[in-house]
Amino acid sequence: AAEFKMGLLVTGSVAENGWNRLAYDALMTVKKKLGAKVSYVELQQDPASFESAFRDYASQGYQVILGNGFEFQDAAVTVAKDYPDSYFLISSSSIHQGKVIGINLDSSQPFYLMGVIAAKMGKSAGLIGGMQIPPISQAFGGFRNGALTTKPGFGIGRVYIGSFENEVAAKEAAISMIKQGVDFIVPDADAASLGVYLAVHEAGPQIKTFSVYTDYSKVAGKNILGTYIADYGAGIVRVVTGIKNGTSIPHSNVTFGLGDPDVIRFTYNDNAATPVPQDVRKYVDEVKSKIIAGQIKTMAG
Amino acid sequence: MNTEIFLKMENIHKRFGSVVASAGATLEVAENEIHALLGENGAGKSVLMNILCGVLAPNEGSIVFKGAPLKLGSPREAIQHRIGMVHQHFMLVHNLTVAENYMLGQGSPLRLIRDRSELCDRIRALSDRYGLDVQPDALLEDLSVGQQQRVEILKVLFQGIDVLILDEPTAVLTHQETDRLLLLLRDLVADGKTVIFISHKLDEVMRVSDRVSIMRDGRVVRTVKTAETSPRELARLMVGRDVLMELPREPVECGQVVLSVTGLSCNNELERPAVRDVSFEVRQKEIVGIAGVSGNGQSELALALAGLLPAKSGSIKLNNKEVTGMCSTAVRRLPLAHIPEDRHKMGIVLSLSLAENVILHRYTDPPFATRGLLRFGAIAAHTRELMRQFQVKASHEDVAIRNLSGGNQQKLVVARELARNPDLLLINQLTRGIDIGAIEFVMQEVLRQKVAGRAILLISTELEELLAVCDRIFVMFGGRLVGELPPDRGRLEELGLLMAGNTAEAARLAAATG
Amino acid sequence: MEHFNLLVFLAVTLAAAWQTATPIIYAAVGEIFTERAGVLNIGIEGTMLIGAFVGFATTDLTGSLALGFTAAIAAGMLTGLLFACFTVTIKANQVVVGVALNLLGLGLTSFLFRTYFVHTGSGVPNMPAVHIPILSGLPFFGVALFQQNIIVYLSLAVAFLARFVLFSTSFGLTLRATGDHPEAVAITGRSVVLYRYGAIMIGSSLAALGGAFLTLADVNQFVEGMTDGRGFIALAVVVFSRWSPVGAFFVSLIFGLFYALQLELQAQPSLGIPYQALQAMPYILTILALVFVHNKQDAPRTLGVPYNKA
Amino acid sequence: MDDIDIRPPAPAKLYLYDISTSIRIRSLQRLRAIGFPIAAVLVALCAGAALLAINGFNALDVFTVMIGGVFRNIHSITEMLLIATPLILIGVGLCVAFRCSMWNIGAEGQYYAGAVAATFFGVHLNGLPAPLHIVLILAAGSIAGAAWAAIAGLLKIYFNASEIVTTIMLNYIATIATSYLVTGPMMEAGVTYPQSTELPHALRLPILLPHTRLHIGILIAIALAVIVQAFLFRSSAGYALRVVGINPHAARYAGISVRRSVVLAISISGALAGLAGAIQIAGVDFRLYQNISPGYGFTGIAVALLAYNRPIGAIFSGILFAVLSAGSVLMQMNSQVPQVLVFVIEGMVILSVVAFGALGMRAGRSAV
Ligand SMILES: Nc1ncnc2c1ncn2[C@@H]1O[C@H](COP(=O)(O)OP(=O)(O)OP(=O)(O)O)[C@@H](O)[C@H]1O
Ligand SMILES: Nc1ncnc2c1ncn2[C@@H]1O[C@H](COP(=O)(O)OP(=O)(O)OP(=O)(O)O)[C@@H](O)[C@H]1O
Ligand SMILES: [Mg+2]
Ligand SMILES: [Mg+2]
Repeated sequence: AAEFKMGLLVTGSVAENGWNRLAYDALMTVKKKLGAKVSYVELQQDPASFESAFRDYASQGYQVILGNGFEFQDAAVTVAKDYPDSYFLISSSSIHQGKVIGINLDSSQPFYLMGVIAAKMGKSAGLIGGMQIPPISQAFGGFRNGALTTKPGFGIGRVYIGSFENEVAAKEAAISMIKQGVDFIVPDADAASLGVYLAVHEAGPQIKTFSVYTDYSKVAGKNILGTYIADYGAGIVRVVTGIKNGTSIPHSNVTFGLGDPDVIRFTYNDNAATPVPQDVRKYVDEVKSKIIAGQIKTMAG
Repeated sequence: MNTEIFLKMENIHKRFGSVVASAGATLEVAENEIHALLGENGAGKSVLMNILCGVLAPNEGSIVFKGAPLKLGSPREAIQHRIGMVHQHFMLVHNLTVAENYMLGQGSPLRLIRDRSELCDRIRALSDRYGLDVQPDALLEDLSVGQQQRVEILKVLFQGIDVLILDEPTAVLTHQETDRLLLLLRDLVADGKTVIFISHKLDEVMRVSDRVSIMRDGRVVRTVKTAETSPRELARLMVGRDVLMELPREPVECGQVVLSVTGLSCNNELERPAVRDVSFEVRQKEIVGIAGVSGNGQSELALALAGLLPAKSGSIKLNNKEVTGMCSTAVRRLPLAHIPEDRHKMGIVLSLSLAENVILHRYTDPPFATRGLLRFGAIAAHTRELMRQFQVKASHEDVAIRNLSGGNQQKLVVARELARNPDLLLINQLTRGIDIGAIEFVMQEVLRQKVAGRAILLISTELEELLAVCDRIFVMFGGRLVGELPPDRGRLEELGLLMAGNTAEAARLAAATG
Repeated sequence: MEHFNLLVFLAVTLAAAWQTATPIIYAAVGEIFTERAGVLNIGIEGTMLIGAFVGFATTDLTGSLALGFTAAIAAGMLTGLLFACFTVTIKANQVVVGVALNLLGLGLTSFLFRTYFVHTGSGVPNMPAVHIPILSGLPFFGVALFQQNIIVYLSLAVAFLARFVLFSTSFGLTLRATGDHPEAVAITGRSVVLYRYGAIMIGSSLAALGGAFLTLADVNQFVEGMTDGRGFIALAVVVFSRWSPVGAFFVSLIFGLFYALQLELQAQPSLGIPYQALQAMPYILTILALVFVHNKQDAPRTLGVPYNKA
Repeated sequence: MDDIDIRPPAPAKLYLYDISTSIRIRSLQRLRAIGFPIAAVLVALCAGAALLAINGFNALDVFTVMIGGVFRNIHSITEMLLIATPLILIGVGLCVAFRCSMWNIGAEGQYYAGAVAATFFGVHLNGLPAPLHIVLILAAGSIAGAAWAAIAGLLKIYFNASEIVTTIMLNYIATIATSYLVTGPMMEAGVTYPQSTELPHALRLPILLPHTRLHIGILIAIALAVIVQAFLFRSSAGYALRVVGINPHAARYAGISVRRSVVLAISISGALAGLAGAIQIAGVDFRLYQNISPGYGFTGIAVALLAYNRPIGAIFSGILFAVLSAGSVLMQMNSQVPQVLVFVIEGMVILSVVAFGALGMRAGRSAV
């Protein structure tokens, strides 16, 4: 049989912690687990170049190409017509059109849990986003819903720094929120998130946060109450294995949520200065099972 | 006077590329005298003095100073030998104070300049001693030109020099300031210093100097004792080159008035009055000259007439139509051609081709442009025609004009402007920097234009040029027209005196001869 | 309670402003040296990136912040040397060389970062804040102004030191004269070329230091293109401050203030201003600054003009 | 006066510039026009190769992959031409600004302005016949780009604000404004992606080669390069711009309005950058995103400089940079060399262009 090959397109650099890193790690997991030949390319923020990059991989016989971001979907749909043998996976896209399949991490679910915890334990919360794009506004929506369901009127501030790279701005935003009395701060800003953890760490253990997507406990171990780890690799491996073996081809777009514990995990950090108390944990567990059961719509409203 | 030679520059040669600025000049200066240096523009006075103060190195020649040969590598070394110079263009930094200007380049770079009070005191003391009225804390840019001049002089004195060289120090001064300066020079000599003084103004030279050397074409042609000469003789020595081309001149009747200027005043770029209440007329078939030493407002007058400098008051009429206050874009449409003073700055665009330079004013006019597009055929044909008529030596009309010699550049400018068929031809420095063959040629061409019916205003610092072609000559001094003369070679001295601002002496002379 | 909030708000904003302004202060003070000597270096954006990267890489390798800063400054000097070669010796157009330098800075740092740091993803140790005794204990403003890291404090010192060097030493005097009337400097026997080289290298090394501040003292990571226009804002700061280092310090602070303010304002959801409008504020302010300070008088007279020896 | 030395008039100088020198000058000019850019690119590529080698890559392999990949088939060539299109347009526009000594660093922002206007008129205007509508879109893009650039021109002539700083600030403002528009007023209805509604199919630029994306934009770019070349060197207005750029004193003397020329020059360059943005929307992207340019506006500067500010030369330098840019993606796919290397090569190209220019000026003092 022909060698199994998977390609990855990202905009920006995989060197920085965050969104592209997640996809890069997933690619490496596929390489390790499935023995695939893999390649990736860091494109510039230029929609015009997406189509030719897809085409370059597809024409070289890559069976699976992952475009890391909704902005890749248009180009994938166009190229898919010419290359019926390749699958095009698109991160955070609701698309399902032939072999173009959207893959989503439903971050609003873990963020909903964080919102619940924040509302139970804190005075007010601040959210710091990179840019106003769907995965981020959905996650923030989940947080808001979780917090407000638990404690109506709970104060939540939101800042977009306008970049996924500007750690300095993220840090400034966090500091200014802290000084204004916010005691829970959660970032979703890719590489720039680091700035938030630095600010939280410098501010002291009374400020609380959650580690999002990757483990930041090395930076702010005392402040992080819980960690939301997204093992995108596990999810991708699952989908790609299905495609490779022809066993399970997704027939709609794929969304990973709390119901996929191999992909999305939310764990507590017991080394925090003020760990989440047991009664809260119990309540959160209940909420979690309701989310998995579909009784709570984290994104509603 | 000492028998030992105090200062002697011998057989000095200095070349800049193909330009010979100094061609074996020999100058002897005695101790404790005021030695004046006279000569036309470009005679090589500044270059010779720059060599003496270490700014330029000569290609050949030697200097003997106080009995020993002097080799200078830099102005600093000259200062160490107690020779200092006040340059024609001030070497002062405008955003520093006087004291800071004096400190410039002195001592180690690491030195602090915090404690200035001692320095300021010394400056004040020296200033008081010569009555210079220099305030050490004043910012240079707040000072008038006259004040800056004194600052420059004091700066050199402050460095403790024995030989003071002044390059046209009075060119920018008012009468009163000039008087003060001349008194100062005498004071300095009384203090045991030696002064070399470059000037174009004869009366100053007569009043202040002990001896005078006259330079021409890079050589010193004569040194005389001031007491044994007269302004008339000096004027003759300066301008009396008898290599004149007698251009054939048929007498022609003047036509109607083309240009009429009344009460025109305007400021220069630094917003200082430059042209004061100037009135004159130029008629068809007439060449009116304006003579004067540069810096007396001629440049500003030309710019104002060409619409490139706003008039402060007065009026300019062209063909009886008021043109004062027109912007330069509108002036382009007037029947006026202008040969500017500085061809590199204004008259040509060095990196464009000859052909492109020829259409500088007429780039939108037929036949050179139709419907907004340039017609290269017509332009090239026209350029070639001009090149042929004016014997412009260039291989092709498409080469960049930068590749031409200055004379050929000027010929092209003249050709271009004449070809515009203007009613009024405004010329500022017709022959500057061009060789004799070219001079003769363009002058003849200007005469032909006159016969053809144009009104011509010729501004020049070269008397020869004016005498050769003009019908009437005005002399400009200090922004005013101070006299009008016929182009009579017999009245050369009078002309020289007027140019030097010596109106009284000139009037006496006029009365005597007239 | 109201008062309390307002004071906290002020103090916090001020602290953030200073922190944000710091790299701009270094770059602007450096550029003042360069421009005072008659050279316009628009390549400081690229130079800052080089400083940020070299500082980061060195500290990542050696673990030493001091070495990181030293290497960044050295890299800045080398960059300045390159710029000076082209603009002073070859006498090339300063704007064009500056554009090239910005491209090189962005390209080189991104290239090397992707080549060598793609698999590490780790940060470097961060510079600790220094709490100034007594003062840091002051209510409100103690936290704001006296609990910053050393590089932030140094920015004030550098501004005053620059003023001292420029206006109180013979070196500074000659440097300023070089930008105004190079011939006047040349006749005193000092080398205009040498002074311009020196001024450019001082400017570039300060810009690089400002860049290194971003990676070593603000956040502990290098991010491609992380200077994000700070170098260009510094250029405007120089004009606005009328080429005065201490002025540049305060003008930068105003920029920092606006920057901090836009983040503060975003966090107030009730305002309903699109966050992009707030983000654009510093850039609009820069343009306004140039409009309001439009007199050419203060600019060094030979700014941008190559010096030709007679 | 017998003691005045009277010398005969010096003979008229013999001029050096005869026919043979003319040939020499012209061949020197030709050498400079073609030889210098080629040499500059070679120097820059060598520097890139050195950088690769130092960092452990096989430079020869990398360049083979890069160049070979771009020209491996008709498809890859058309993809390269798609990148060349905006580069040529922007480069051609910058030739005009630079010829007039306006340092427009803001083509990036003007490109965004053009793209926004094009999208707006493409999406929100209905009922026009398609060809007319397309023309309108492109015109809107050009006008928006010109207007965005004119801001800097006007600030320059009225407030003496450095166009270098203002154009850069306008870049930031344009990208931030675009980000606002696609997340707010211009966001596609019904979905949550920060992108605008898609342009109707009828409004897409006609395709040149079936089964490729190559649209008529490249022809527009080439045609405009020729037109702008003619404008600069064959029209009265272009002549006036060049005179202003070389010698503003002479321009004033010639009765050319320096202020008007300055604004005109930067507006033309803005119009072309805006047109590039509009063509990109109508030809490739079909909708607006937050980020639509990989720095075309900055690469365009290198395109213009490498062409020594000659619009027709910009066709070739635009293609060269497109090859580098397209090749750099292949280079990363196949050799895992970070594609940002292109920026390094661009910077090196500019520096060597400058160095060769200076050397040329010294070798023979004729026009560049
Ligand atoms: N740096 C230079 N490069 C080239 N030519 C020069 C230079 N300096 C002077 N010259 C030329 O040398 C000649 C003598 O110039 P110089 O300045 O000595 O004249 P001058 O007698 O001082 O005239 P003026 O009365 O106008 O000041 C002139 O032809 C001038 O153009
Ligand atoms: N600023 C300049 N830029 C470029 N070339 C110049 C410049 N100034 C002079 N040249 C050229 O340098 C060469 C030598 O100049 P030179 O001064 O000998 O000519 P010139 O004395 O003005 O001409 P002529 O022979 O008519 O006296 C000429 O080709 C001249 O055109
Ligand atoms: Mg002189
Ligand atoms: Mg000559």
